Formats: sequence, C-alpha cells, structure tokens
Amino acid sequence: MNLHEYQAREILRRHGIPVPPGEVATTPGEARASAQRLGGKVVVKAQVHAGGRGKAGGVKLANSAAEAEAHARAILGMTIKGLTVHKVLIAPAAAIASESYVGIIVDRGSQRPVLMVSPAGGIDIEEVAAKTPEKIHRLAVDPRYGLLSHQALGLGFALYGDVHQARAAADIMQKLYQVVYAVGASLAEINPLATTPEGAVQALDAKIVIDDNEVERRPDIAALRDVTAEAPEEVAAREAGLTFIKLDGNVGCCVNGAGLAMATMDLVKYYGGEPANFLDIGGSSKAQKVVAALRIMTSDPRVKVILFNIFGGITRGDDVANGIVQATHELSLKVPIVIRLTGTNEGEAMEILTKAGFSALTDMDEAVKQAVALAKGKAA
Amino acid sequence: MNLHEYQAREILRRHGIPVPPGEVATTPGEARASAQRLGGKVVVKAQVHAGGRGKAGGVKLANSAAEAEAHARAILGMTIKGLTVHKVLIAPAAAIASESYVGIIVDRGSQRPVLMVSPAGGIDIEEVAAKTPEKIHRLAVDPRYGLLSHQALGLGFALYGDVHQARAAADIMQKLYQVVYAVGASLAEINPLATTPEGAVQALDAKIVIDDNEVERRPDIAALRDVTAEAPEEVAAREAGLTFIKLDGNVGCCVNGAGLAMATMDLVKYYGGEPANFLDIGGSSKAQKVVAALRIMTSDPRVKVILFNIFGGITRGDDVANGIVQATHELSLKVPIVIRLTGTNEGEAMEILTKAGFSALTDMDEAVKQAVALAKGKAA
Amino acid sequence: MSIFIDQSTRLVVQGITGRDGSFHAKQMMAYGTKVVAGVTPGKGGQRFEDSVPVFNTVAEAVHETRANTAVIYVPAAVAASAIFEAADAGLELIVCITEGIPVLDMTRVLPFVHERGARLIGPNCPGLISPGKSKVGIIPGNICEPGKIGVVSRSGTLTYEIIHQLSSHGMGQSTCVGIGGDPLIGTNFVHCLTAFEADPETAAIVLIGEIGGTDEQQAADFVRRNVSKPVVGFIAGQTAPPGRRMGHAGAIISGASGTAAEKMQALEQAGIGVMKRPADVVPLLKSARI
Amino acid sequence: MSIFIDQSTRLVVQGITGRDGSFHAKQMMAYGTKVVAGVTPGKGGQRFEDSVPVFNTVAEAVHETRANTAVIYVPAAVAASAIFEAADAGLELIVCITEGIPVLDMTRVLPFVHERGARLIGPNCPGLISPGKSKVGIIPGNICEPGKIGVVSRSGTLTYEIIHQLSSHGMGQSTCVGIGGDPLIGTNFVHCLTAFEADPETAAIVLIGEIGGTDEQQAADFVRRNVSKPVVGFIAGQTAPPGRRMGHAGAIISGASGTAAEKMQALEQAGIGVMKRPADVVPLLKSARI
Repeated sequence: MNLHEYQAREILRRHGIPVPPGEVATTPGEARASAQRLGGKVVVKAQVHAGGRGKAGGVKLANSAAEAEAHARAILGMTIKGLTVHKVLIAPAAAIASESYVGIIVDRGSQRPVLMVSPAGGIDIEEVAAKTPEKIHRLAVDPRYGLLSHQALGLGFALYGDVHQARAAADIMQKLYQVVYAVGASLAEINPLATTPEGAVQALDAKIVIDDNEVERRPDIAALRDVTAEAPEEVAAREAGLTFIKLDGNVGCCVNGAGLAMATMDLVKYYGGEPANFLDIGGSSKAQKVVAALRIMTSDPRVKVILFNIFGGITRGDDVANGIVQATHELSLKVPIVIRLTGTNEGEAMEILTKAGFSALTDMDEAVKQAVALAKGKAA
Repeated sequence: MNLHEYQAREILRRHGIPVPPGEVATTPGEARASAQRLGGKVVVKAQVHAGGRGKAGGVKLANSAAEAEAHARAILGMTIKGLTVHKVLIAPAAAIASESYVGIIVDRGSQRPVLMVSPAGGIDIEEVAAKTPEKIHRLAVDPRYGLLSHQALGLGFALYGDVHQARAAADIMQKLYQVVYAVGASLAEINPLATTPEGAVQALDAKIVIDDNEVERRPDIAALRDVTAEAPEEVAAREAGLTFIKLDGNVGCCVNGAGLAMATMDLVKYYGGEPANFLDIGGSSKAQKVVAALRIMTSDPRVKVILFNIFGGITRGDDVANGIVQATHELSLKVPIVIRLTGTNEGEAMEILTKAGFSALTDMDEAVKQAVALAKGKAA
Repeated sequence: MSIFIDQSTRLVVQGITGRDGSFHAKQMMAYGTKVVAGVTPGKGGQRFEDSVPVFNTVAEAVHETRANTAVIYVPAAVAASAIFEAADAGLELIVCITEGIPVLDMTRVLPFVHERGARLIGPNCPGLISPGKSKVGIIPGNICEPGKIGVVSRSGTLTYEIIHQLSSHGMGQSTCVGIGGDPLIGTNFVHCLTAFEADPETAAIVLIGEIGGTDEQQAADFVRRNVSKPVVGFIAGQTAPPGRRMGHAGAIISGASGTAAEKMQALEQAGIGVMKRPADVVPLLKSARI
Repeated sequence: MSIFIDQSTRLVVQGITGRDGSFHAKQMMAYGTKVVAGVTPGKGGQRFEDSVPVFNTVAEAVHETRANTAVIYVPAAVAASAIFEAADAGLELIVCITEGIPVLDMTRVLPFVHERGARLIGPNCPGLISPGKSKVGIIPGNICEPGKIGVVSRSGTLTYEIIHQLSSHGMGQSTCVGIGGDPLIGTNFVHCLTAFEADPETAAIVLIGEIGGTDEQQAADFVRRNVSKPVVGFIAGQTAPPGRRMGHAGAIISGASGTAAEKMQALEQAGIGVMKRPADVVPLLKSARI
C-alpha cells in the first residue's frame, strides 16, 4: 500500500525527522490560501501513486500565491500514468545547498532491512546507482540490534564532511529505521535529504510503502489508504479478497494461486492470445469470491472470453463451480466461459457445472487453446 | 535509586498493566478523603524505601474512611528501618483469589534480564525460593529479541491453568519487560500479581529499582527521586559525587576506589578498630570533593579519627592534599586525621601537606594501625 | 531416502483445532504422516480425533511426544510467534503454511531460527511431501507418486500442476518442496538443490521459479557449480507486467529487475532445460534420459 | 609471553581528544604502547601529539592503521556505542575504562561483542598492563615490574596496592588485568585464569575479588579443576554491610548472598591461599615457593 508524499512527510515529522512545512490542497483556492500562509514562493506537487511526477508536469514552482493557484488548477484533475490527481501538496520553495539520498528497503538477499545512502541524491538517483554504484553506500541492518549509532554516523560521514551535518543525518537515519518498524513499511525513503544554505539537514520529499500484510494490525495506517488514488477495479478486487492486475488483452483469466495464474497467462500468450488480467482468487474459495471475480472481469468491455483455471488444493472445486453458477444468476454474462478444473472435489464440481449447462475440461493446455480460439472469434 | 510503590504503580499503569486505583496522602485528612473516594474499605500503606513494611506496622487495613484517617495518623511520621514515613498510599482493599509473583532482574550469571514467576506469590516469596525452588520458574530473556509472546505465555501457564488468565499474565510480563528498558530498571517486580474472585489479573503491589547509571539520561525518572526518603548524609554524598554508606564504628575512612575502600575497612577491623563508614571519592579528585567528604564524616559525632587512604592513579595526590588543607579552613576539624598517600603526584602532595602541618604515610598498614590507635584514645 | 521428511518425521501441528489446521491434520494423518501432537493454547489435555494429544505449548508437546517437526496453520497475526515457539522448543524442521506474515516480522524470526539450528520452510508455502512416506503441509497427496524426481517450487498450485504432469506420465517424486512465495523465506532453492544433490534416491530435479528477486539466478549459478544431476526449470510470469515499483530503492537494491527472461536465460546458461509451459516437464526430463 | 597484550598490540584510542583520553594516551605512549590511531568524530585528519592520526570512525582507523586493540575513554552516555563500534570494526581486544554505563546497555553490547568474536575487558575497569611490553588503560606503569606473577582483579586502586606490594618485594608481573567492578563485564576471572594457565611466562596467579555475585566462587571451582599453577586470593569487603536489597528478586536469583566469608571459604576449599590483608600477598606467594 502506497502512501502519499504528504502522508509520509507527516509520519517522518511525528518521528522527529526535520521536514519543512507543507499543506495539502484539493482545490485551486485552497492552494492559493496555503501558498499565502507559506510565504508565496512555493512548490505545487501532485499527490499521486506514480513515479515521474515532475516529468509529467505534476510538480511546479510558483513565485506567488496567484501562480500557485494557477498551477494547482492545472495539476488537479490531470492524469499521471492512468491515475487522476485529486490533491496537491503546497510546500515552501526551499533554497537547497546539496541533495542526498537516504532509503531503507527490506532486502531479500540479506533478509534484512538495508539502509542505502548516497551524497548524489535527487531525481537521478537511479542513474547514479546504475552508472556510479560506488556512490551508493549500503548497510544491511541487523534487526536484532537495530541501526546502531556508530553505523548511522559512519554513513552520515559518507554524506557530509561536517560533523554536525553527519550527526544530523545519522539521527535522521536512526529515526527513519524506527519509522520502518513503527508503521510496517517495506520501503521508506527520503529523496532528497537536503541541506539548506545555512547548513540545516531536512527531508524535502519522502516515500513510504506499507507492507500489505501489516495493514490489518495497524488501523491508523489503514486509515491512510486513499481509494480515490487507485484503479477502481483493483479496489473492488481487494475488497473481495482477490488479487487483480489489469492488462491490455482480451482473455480474462481467473486462477487459484499466483504462480498458476502467471503460468496460465503465459500459456495464453504461448497459444497466441493476450491475457486481459492477472486474477488470483487465493486459497479460500467461497462462491462469493468467484462472483466478484466474474463481475470485475466482465466490467471490462475488451474481455471476449473468460478462462477459469482451478487446481484444487485448499481451494475446493465445488465452491468454484457454485460461484460460477451463482454468477450466471446475478450477472448477465455476455462472453463465453471456458473452465478447466481439477483436484479437490473435482467430481462434485463437474456435476454442478453440468447441471447448470456448463462443460469443463481437466487439461490446462486444452482449456487455454479453447479460450484463445474463442477470443479470436472462432468456435472452440 | 528506589522508587516508591505509588510511583512504580503509576509507571506500570502507564505501560498498560492493570493496577487497581490508589491515591497518595501526606496527611491523615488527605487519607480520609482518599478513602472516601475509594469506597471506605482501604489499605493504608507506608511509602518508604524499606522492606518488611507490613511487619513493622506500616501497612494497615481500614474498614472506613475514619479508620483510614486513624491509620494514616499512626503511620505518617513513624520510622521504619531508620527512615521516616512521609507519605501513605491509599488503595481499595481488594478481594484476592490468588497471589502470584512476577519479577525481572538483571542477572550477572546469564548477563541477561531474568524473568522469574511463581504461583506462590505474596510476602513469603523468599521462603518459597529457599525451600521450594521448583515453584520458581525462570527465563533468561535474550535482549536481542525481547520477551517473546510464546515465552511469556508458557510462564503464564505456569501461573494459571485458565488460558485467559495465562494470556493476561503473559501480557503483563511482556509489558513489565518493556518497563525495565523504558525506565532503566535493574529490578521490576509485581508481588502479588493477584487474581480477583471474578478472575481478573491485577498488579497489587510493585517495586522498581532504577539503575543509578540510567538516572542522568532520564530526567523524567530523575524527577521521581524523593530525597526526604533517604538518609541525609547519603543525599549530601551523592550530590558531591561521592559514594557513602554509614556504619556503626568510629574510624572515618576516605578512600579512592571501592575495592581499596573495602580493603581499608577490612584492615581497620583487622587491627581491632571499627569503620564508621564506607566512602569512595572516586577517580576524579577535585579538592572540593575531599572537603565534602570531610564535612560528611565530621558531622557524625561518633567519628574519633579520620583515615585517608589514597593510591593515586587517575586520582592525583596533590588534589587530595589540597582538599584536606582547604577543608581545614572551611570546617573546624575536631578529630585527628591520618593520611596515607602514594602514587600519582605523591611528591607534590607531601609538600602541600607538610606545609600545612600535616604528615603523611605511604604504607597502608601503618596508617590503619595509627588511626585505630587514635580512635581508641591512644597516642599514635 | 528423500529430503527433509520421511517415516522418521514426528509431527506437531500448531493450530490443530483451527479450521485449516484440523482439516489438514486429518489429511496428513490419512496420508500416513506421524502426527504425534497438536498445540492450541487453552486446549491442552484434549485429544484431536480421539487420538492426537493436544498441548498448550510446543515445548510441552516436544517434551511429551519427541516431535521433531512442526507445521503451522495459525492465523497470520500470530504466525511469527508460532515459528519462534517452534524454534525455541528445539524442533529441527518447521513448516509454516500461513500466508500474510509481515515481512518485518520475518526479519526477526529468521535469525532466531538460524541461531537455534532449525530449518524453516515457508512461510506462505504449501509445505512438502515425500510420496509414500510423509506429507507435511497441504500438497494434495493423491496427485503424488513415489519416485526419483525432486521438485522444488516457489509456487503452490503451479507445483500441483507440475506434479500432476509428472505422476500422469509415470514419473514419481522423491520429495516435492514448496518453499513459498514471500520475499523472506527460511529455505531457498539452493538449500533444496543441495539436499537433492546429496539424496541418492533423487535422480533429477525440477525447479519452479517466478519473476521477482534473484533466487533463480543464484540457483542457476549453484547448479552450474555443484549439481551433477539433471535439472529442468520453469519460470512463471513471462507475460506479467513489470511489478509495482518500490520507489527508487527497489531499483537500487536489485540492480537487475528480476524478469522472467533474465531468469530463463540464467537457467539456460547453467545447462538447465527450460520449459516453455508446464506440459514440457516430462519431455524435457525424458530428453535428459531420466 | 603475557596475556591479551604485548609488543604486537596496536592500539586505537577512542576519545583520544577528550580530557581522560588525551591524558592516558600520552601515558601509554610514554610507557611504550604502540598507539597507532585515535578516534574522535569530527576530528578526523588531525594528529594527536603531532604523531598519532585521528579518525572520525574506528572502521577508518582500523582500515588505515591495522589497529588490533581499542581502549575506550568516552563519556558513559556514548560508551556502549563505542564498544559496538569497536567490535563492529573487527578489533580483537576492546578495553573499556569508562565508568557508569547502564547495565541494560551492556545486556545488548555483550552478545554483539561475543558474536563478533572480540574480547571485551571492562567496562568500569583500569585496563591491563604487561609490564615492559604494553599498557592499555590507566594502571600506573611505574608501580609495575616485568616478572612471572599474573594478577587479575575486579578492583582498581586495590589492584595498584597489590601490584605495589609485589613490585616492592621483587615479584614482577607477567600481566595485570583489571576486569572491572560492574555487574556485567566482558571478561571474567575464569577467562583470565584460563589465559594465565596457558601462558608459559606466568608462574603464579593473584586473584583479587570483592563481595557480590558469585564470580569468585566460579573462579575457585575453575582453579580446583583446571589450574596447575599456585593461586593466591583476596576478597575485599569482609566488613562491608550487607548490600542494599534489590527487592525479593535479588535474593531469589542469587540464592547465596555473595558475602566475603562465603567467597573466602570457596577459595580456601579450592586450595587457594587466602590473604587476610593486601600485605599478605608476598608471604603467601613465597610459601607457595614462587
């Protein structure tokens, strides 16, 4: 789950990390008022869960409150990578002496939170990482001890020669590490960590991604979710307990298990088709989940056929069959359905489907071939 | 540094441990008012840094607010193990179904905080430990992981067969462990951890000892120090940066280093004398510390002679010598002083002392023999 | 032989009285797994299915029944604690089926398990099965056949698909291990490859990977250097869209982006036969003369 | 030979620009200790006494100077951090002079030091000296003489007193170690006894204990089982009042109360000659035919 920049900044501030002031505006008028309070010369920043905001025109400098209003008018409602901007952050345009990068991510390799810092921060940090990796300093933090003072200070000296700035950065790193565990972040980064001409060290921009598995036990964090900032079908899928990612093809895929779902999409492609989505109904197989899955898939007019691929393990075939039958009552299904179903309670499932007028296959390749043919307008 | 029961209870409460209500009273009238608010039937408990309060008459049950006032009148001002009672805690007299013990202490052997629990809690817990040690369950907690849920629950089941009570106790243990690190405690114990007839688990009495080395970095804890509850000369010593413990003899001892101080006391005894105190001036040897040490020792009318035993290492002999000379100006010294001084800056020290009319020895045994003889009224 | 589990496996089921735990405990018992104990706090003293003793704690269960393996079916909120408990009780093998454990919990669990010398499989995995000997987890026993193919997979149902292909064509399995799809897991491909290479009963190995991370690349490297037995592999997610970006840090830390193409190339370069689709597993193994 | 330090000791002084650090760094240099580096954050690049390079971090100091030993003189508030840093930088021996480190800090420091394979001496100790070879800490060099007596002590100035007695009577020392008086310390009596027993240059051992804890009892037990060399001992605090009680837990945890009488008895039972007063050390050693 992504947090907006303004939410991430607020979390950092609460943990004692110096963050310049800032206000959120949802209308041009609010933006003007905020800009006035902040002294006129401000940055107007789109709050949207997409990278490359700046290049898309979602970040603009204003020299006056009127200009801030105009920028907000332009940015609010614009679309960046398919997502509509509903909010802007108004922050004072700070004079910056230097830009560093500080980030923490949970790393598969070391199985630890890894702290990465670079004196070459800013929007080109990825290029820095690719071209001059020696400018990125990394430390795999031992979670049994946490980020120790001397470790943070050592990295502080990697950013700043001045001991006061190094200590300030070290303090920010230790607090950022605490933020990670406090909010359940799989990523927390400050980019840029900026120094002002007076020498103060501040977090100018922040990004926090929450581990989805943490959300349930952290109601305060769950409350930060902004569903208006997500694709509606993905919101619907999450609320139904499904994992759904929309793609550009026309073969709707409904599978149990992420690996099998990907393999099914791959097989659609292998036989010349194009998957319309990734959809994993997961292990627990209540009929209602299947109905929700069908509702989401059929709401996409591009979908020409729906392919079920179910290998029953925890998932019971009869539950899925019941869900399909139930959906035919609740929804008006206008596209053909190809069903492949094997494993747990396969016999019961076949009986239910046959009674309702469906036929089902047990071979994955056969089912995919049929679905692709149907999507191309051919008879199966 | 010891906390009072009422302070410890408040810390536990802040950390989410269930503690029955209670109020502190410093006058019988306040005690009456508190008892009224708490329903009349209350316990009146002396708040004093001494064990065995109950046996000394410092804990009394009152059936009415009037009786509580009477008890408070009796208890306030009484002396328990040399300490005057200035405050009482008024707490509702709870019906108790069972009494357990839960304590955490930092253990030298395992070099870890050790959690100890026993279903046989209450005032006889030490007897339980001595006679039926199998009733004490111990766990050396790995501070890298903290007290883990399953470890606490396992000990919870050692206290209670009922899973809800076991879970409640486990939760209290985990919170008590957090208290230890949050306040810098070298000991935190709940005795009794009681169950009510309704089955609730509550901390009825609590004891917390703060590691003296933690106090400086925890101003909130330092503010809990109650100097009226300590021996005045020990307060004065602490404020001067000295370690001082009063004893019953007549040879005042002023030494640098705890081990040498104890060895000096032992030698006084070896030669037939009785030490009047343990006094360690520590490593840093400012003259003013020596003056403070002499002021404290000479305020005890039983002291017949003062023995300095200084082996200069970090401590500089000339600093000590200057302190002795300075003290003769500031204080009117009525008892003889025997000085043994060797090590760092011994020559300078001897010169200073000689000029001021003192003589000094370099042999420890000789100095102690002289001091003992003087204490017995004999010429050295 | 087989790897990790066999007839000597003595299993304690954590969460045996729960919905998933009780269902799968029965399945495992029916398959012949020696389920010697269950654990549910507060239900100590009961018997599961009138036979398996239930304890309040894993420590008691181990003490009373000499269990050497634990399988965990408890809810995600308490699953990390269940792994700690199993490792603390001295179990050699811990299989965690539970899905949804926060990754930060795992950063603390894994060093603890490692310090205790235990092997953790999972979390968020289907467990493992040594056909005809023992099943620990949720892999359907009826699709497996005893034999000489070792299967190791990051996936769940995709593993069943592959096992199904193998069994349908007379290729039984020595052990099938689902290592789990979470970012932080206790046992990885290399651990399983090491065990399969050392297992005289395993003649060939099937490795089923996915997009994301670099585990498959490391596995390929390991195969090239240390595995003498034939290996065939599959990577799911060839058509998957690039994963949601995790800020800049994701790109910085991984360098490579963990695509299927990269992984398939790494497998090929290590001499591993790469399947284009699950049904290719049998022909590929046959061409490796198994 | 000697134990722990000798001519090969290459020392980094943490807190070299502070009041105590600079004073004792000069003393150690004057004694002949190879002080190869100092550390004070923010003073990296300077030189101490125009000769010793100062670094911002211990890691840099080790990297640049191949230091193998650290001595810590920083204030108590940052001393635990200094020990972490020294251990993290790979130093083999870390001597912490600083007094007043909270014991809970030490509960976290000690496992870290142990995991890194380092030896910590102290905290709250005078350090150690191998007379004529190297001095690390604050033991006055002028009271020591090279020789064959190993000295290990929980005390500071009392150790000087004993060393003074030895040197005055022509009994030089192989190494004198002050292990520190805090409840949690890195190196205890048994570690030092093990090293002295193995050191061919040490002919006899003096052990100086105090009331509190059970370290001396364990040392006595170790001597009985494992030490062939003569050992004489002293326990300070025979007349000390019973310590302030630490609630019930203190009595429960220790069982024994750690009195001088108990300790002296334990030493005697292990065949250790027990001094009644510091001046007894020489006659006792002589009677052991050293």
